[in-house]
Amino acid sequence: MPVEKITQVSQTKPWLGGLAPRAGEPLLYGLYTHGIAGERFFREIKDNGKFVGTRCPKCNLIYLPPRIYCERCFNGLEEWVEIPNRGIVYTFTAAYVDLDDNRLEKPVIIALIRFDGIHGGLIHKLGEVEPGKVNFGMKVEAVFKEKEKREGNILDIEYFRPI
Amino acid sequence: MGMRRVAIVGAGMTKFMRRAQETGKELAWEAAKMALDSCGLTLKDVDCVVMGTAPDAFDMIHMKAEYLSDGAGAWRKPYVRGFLGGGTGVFTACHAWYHIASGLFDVCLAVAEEKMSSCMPHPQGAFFTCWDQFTESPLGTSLLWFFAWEMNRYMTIHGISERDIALVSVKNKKNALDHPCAQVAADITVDDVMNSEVMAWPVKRLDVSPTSDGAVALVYAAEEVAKRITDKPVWVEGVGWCLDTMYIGQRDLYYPKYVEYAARMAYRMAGIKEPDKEIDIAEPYDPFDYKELHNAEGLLLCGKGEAIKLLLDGVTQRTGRQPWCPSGGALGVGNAIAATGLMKVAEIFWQLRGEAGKRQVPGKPRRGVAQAWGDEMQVGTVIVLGT
Amino acid sequence: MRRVAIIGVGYVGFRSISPDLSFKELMFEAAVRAYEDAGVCPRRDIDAFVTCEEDFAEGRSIYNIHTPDNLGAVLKPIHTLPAEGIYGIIDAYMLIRTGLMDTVAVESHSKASNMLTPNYLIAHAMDPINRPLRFNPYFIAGMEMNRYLSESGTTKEQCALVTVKNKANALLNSSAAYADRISIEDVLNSEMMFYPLSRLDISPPADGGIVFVVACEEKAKVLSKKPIWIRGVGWCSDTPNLETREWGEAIYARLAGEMAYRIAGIKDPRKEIDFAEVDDTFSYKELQHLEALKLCRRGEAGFMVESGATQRDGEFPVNVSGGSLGVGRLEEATGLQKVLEVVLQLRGEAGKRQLPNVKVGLAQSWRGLPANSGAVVILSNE
Amino acid sequence: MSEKIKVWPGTPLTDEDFAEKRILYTVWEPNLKYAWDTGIGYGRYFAELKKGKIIGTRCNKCRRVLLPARVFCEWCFRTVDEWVYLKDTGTVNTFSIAYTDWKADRIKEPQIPALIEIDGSDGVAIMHLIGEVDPQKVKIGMRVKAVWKPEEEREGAITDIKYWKPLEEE
Repeated sequence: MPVEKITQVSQTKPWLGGLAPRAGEPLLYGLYTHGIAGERFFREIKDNGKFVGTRCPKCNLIYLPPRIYCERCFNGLEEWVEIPNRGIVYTFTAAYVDLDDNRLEKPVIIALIRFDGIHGGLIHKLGEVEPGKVNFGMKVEAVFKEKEKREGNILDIEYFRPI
Repeated sequence: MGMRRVAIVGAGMTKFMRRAQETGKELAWEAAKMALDSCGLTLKDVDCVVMGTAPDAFDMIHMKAEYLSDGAGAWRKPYVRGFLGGGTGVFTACHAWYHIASGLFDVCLAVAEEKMSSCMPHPQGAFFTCWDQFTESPLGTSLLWFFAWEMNRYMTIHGISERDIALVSVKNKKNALDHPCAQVAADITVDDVMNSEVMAWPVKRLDVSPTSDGAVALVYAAEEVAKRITDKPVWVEGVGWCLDTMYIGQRDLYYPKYVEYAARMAYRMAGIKEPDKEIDIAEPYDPFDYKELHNAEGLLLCGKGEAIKLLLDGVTQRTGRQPWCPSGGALGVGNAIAATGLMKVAEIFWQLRGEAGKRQVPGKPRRGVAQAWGDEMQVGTVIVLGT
Repeated sequence: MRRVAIIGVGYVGFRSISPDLSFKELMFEAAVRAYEDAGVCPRRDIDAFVTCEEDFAEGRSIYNIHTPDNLGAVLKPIHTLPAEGIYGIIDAYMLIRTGLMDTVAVESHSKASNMLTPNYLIAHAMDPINRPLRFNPYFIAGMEMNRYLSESGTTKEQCALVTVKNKANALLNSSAAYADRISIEDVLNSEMMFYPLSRLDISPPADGGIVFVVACEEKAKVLSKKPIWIRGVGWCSDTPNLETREWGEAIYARLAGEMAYRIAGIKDPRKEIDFAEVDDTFSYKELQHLEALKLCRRGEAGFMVESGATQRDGEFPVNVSGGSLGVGRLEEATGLQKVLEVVLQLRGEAGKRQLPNVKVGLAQSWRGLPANSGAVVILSNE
Repeated sequence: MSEKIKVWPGTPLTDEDFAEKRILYTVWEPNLKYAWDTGIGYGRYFAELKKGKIIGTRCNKCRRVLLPARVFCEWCFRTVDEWVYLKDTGTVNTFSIAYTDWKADRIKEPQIPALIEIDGSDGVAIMHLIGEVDPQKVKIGMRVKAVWKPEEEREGAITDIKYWKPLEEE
């Protein structure tokens, strides 16, 4: 006679867990270096408020964020190029919920900013603009945090705003 | 029916490091680029890419193969990740083999990457998320328990001493002195191992390989292509993998039956009847020193409980009749899980081509086996290479 | 090279939750059904096993620890692909073509209901440099939909029609968790989530398990009355980087499709293929994928759904099963649900939703957010 | 080729690089939470632990006891035939004396994790801890008995057994 199934809801049981073996113990977390290219990229933002990319001479592409390799031809990239902090909105969305699924009173406008002659771009939010006013190709510029407050990560850019 | 012949034609690797500055992508690129350069190929020549990388909990990136793909050279190519826990590295070598043997592709790039240092507070913490969440992890189960249990059982059944086992660590760390990528190469003594801090008896600090960041890559080619690329192709003669039940209490840990099954599968394909005689060099997986012996027995390189004798007789030294871990293994080079598995395959590749530099074993070896182990004392993955 | 066929299917689900079964029991039940369907004993007849799971989705690292027992694979070759289910079918196909294996089982399942913080799961897949922004990761779908609509001229109404169609198709699929008869207005009026993506443009999660038995020609002919042949396979990863990817076009699907068509010898997919199950994780994805797979021209998919061509009784039925929008999205098993539908249709076992006279079907999957890769398989009953 | 490479790639960092802020990095707390369905086998196993009993299942084909209890036999690949109660005594199959915890930190009192073959199961072991004993006196083959939490503190978990202590055979 085979063992039978659960036939009563009261017999079901969820077993709770997460990234620690027991409640009260420290959780696992991630510590990520920015990498060889990322280190220089964020240093330039932190120290000089500038964007830099790397150029692949073979494919004639300038990568932003910079890479130490070209994803297309796989050559190592060593030529660093300064990139102006003005770009255009390539695509965008208005997020009405946050990471915790809370409904936002005012949506956050998120965009991929691309730059003239540059391969790639930056994902960030747009500021100083109403959701209905954003369009494809809109010219925007980066607003950096004050220099003392910069920590060398993507939040050193506060947002992009229309020019 | 004859199978399509597949060769390894190029290899590359990064240093193995406690903590690398490179991102996982960058590590993968460094190894992959070097492998392609070593055989004069470019990314254009590559038809498909396979990735080997152990749990996402190390790199702390969900779906990490996706994240790593451009670094591995997968841009707009068929790309897939195979996974067998600690056995992943050698499985990746098998995975690449069947991509080509299937007839779908002619050139395949196999990349194994691990960036364990991303996992905080300690990479070892990742392991408690592996065990059964209902009956095992709630005990606060640590990775070392498993190895200690297995080592204890293995020593007790065969009457082997901790001291004798320590010689594996001494041998491998010494072999690693000649490896340019080694993380913990050292000239140490058995006493050093015995006197190192006890972590989970019988496991001591120097019985254990270190956690690592690193990447390794191999280039595979079908026979027609391989012969055009190189005069020294190294053929994949046999592959095997096998997984035992997860219920650790349901089996006896003193012998890795799953490694034996995987080895038999690979030997059958390679036509090997007497592995102890027909194999010139071996890279059994050595995350812990006793594990080299344990795995070598599973590989049928000797009888059960006899590996220790070969070690003590010097047979497994680099100059011995059948060197084990001439690379320095996980104990010496470092244990970047999947990358270490593929490093072992790369080592056999270099040794068979006579390109292992100061590590070169004498006597022109012509057949070697690499093996990895994994999961909850469950996985055996094996590859046999020959010239 | 050897021909390869699917000779057995088994599945459990698909429901929004499944508290009566542990993930192991779920896998076991699906496997038992598949082996029964194929008439094989896994301990004796199956040479290798492939499972498709992601560690963090399951909440267990090195997930393959937990797999062999549930499939009859103990002390046998079994490996895991942290990839989408169709990759598993492809791996089995390759293993059999080498001549090393004759019969391979492929498994994937979803216990999406057990994952309590799904947004964080996807956030954990993002490139670490972008994580400090703490965006809800579905923003990627919003940005992609926006760009796709603008590049292709497709409208939000056309996307809404996809949801309407798929949920209605699901009414005839007793295994679908989210069947419903709704209107375009219902979709358009549902809450705006990530402009232009509304709540009903997003497929909801579901639990379930799916197992296939795949075999070489000699075995398939002995074991199965209705082997379903794998005519072509393709898979591709485009750049994973949000910054450098194309946002308007699903290049991964185009290249995967081209590879599968080449292997299958298909020149004109729309004519030579009778129906398709394509990824519809988001409503616009179905349209984007139809274009990428050359089942219509660029910018035409919206009109295709508007004209009724992709309806069950249309000229080229798409997602007759109900797709992810109607069945529920099954994590890594999503693609296998699509293969399942193609197999059932080609066998003539699709019940009330059976399509008449179908011979060749296509199943396609996308890896899900934030990935930029996917796979295609083309099946035929002759 | 191995010998031809002069510089092998890789940029190792030290702890000082982080302490002295020579290196930039991101920290991320994943916030991944789960509620796994225990299902039939473990569901009953836990319910019985709460009552102070250890239950397994038996497969009449291979005549094995399966522990922890589960509803199908992985060896025969069939549903099991019956539930079987087992004793809360057993024999140490193997053990360790652990001085570090799961995240590799030193701990003050060593733990003695062991695989314990449960009486009545023909040698099937479960994973647990040994207590009330001098670590140096633990041996493979030692007989042990479960020490249960008081009934009101049990919650239907493997930790309802506090640990196993040496058994004085009558």
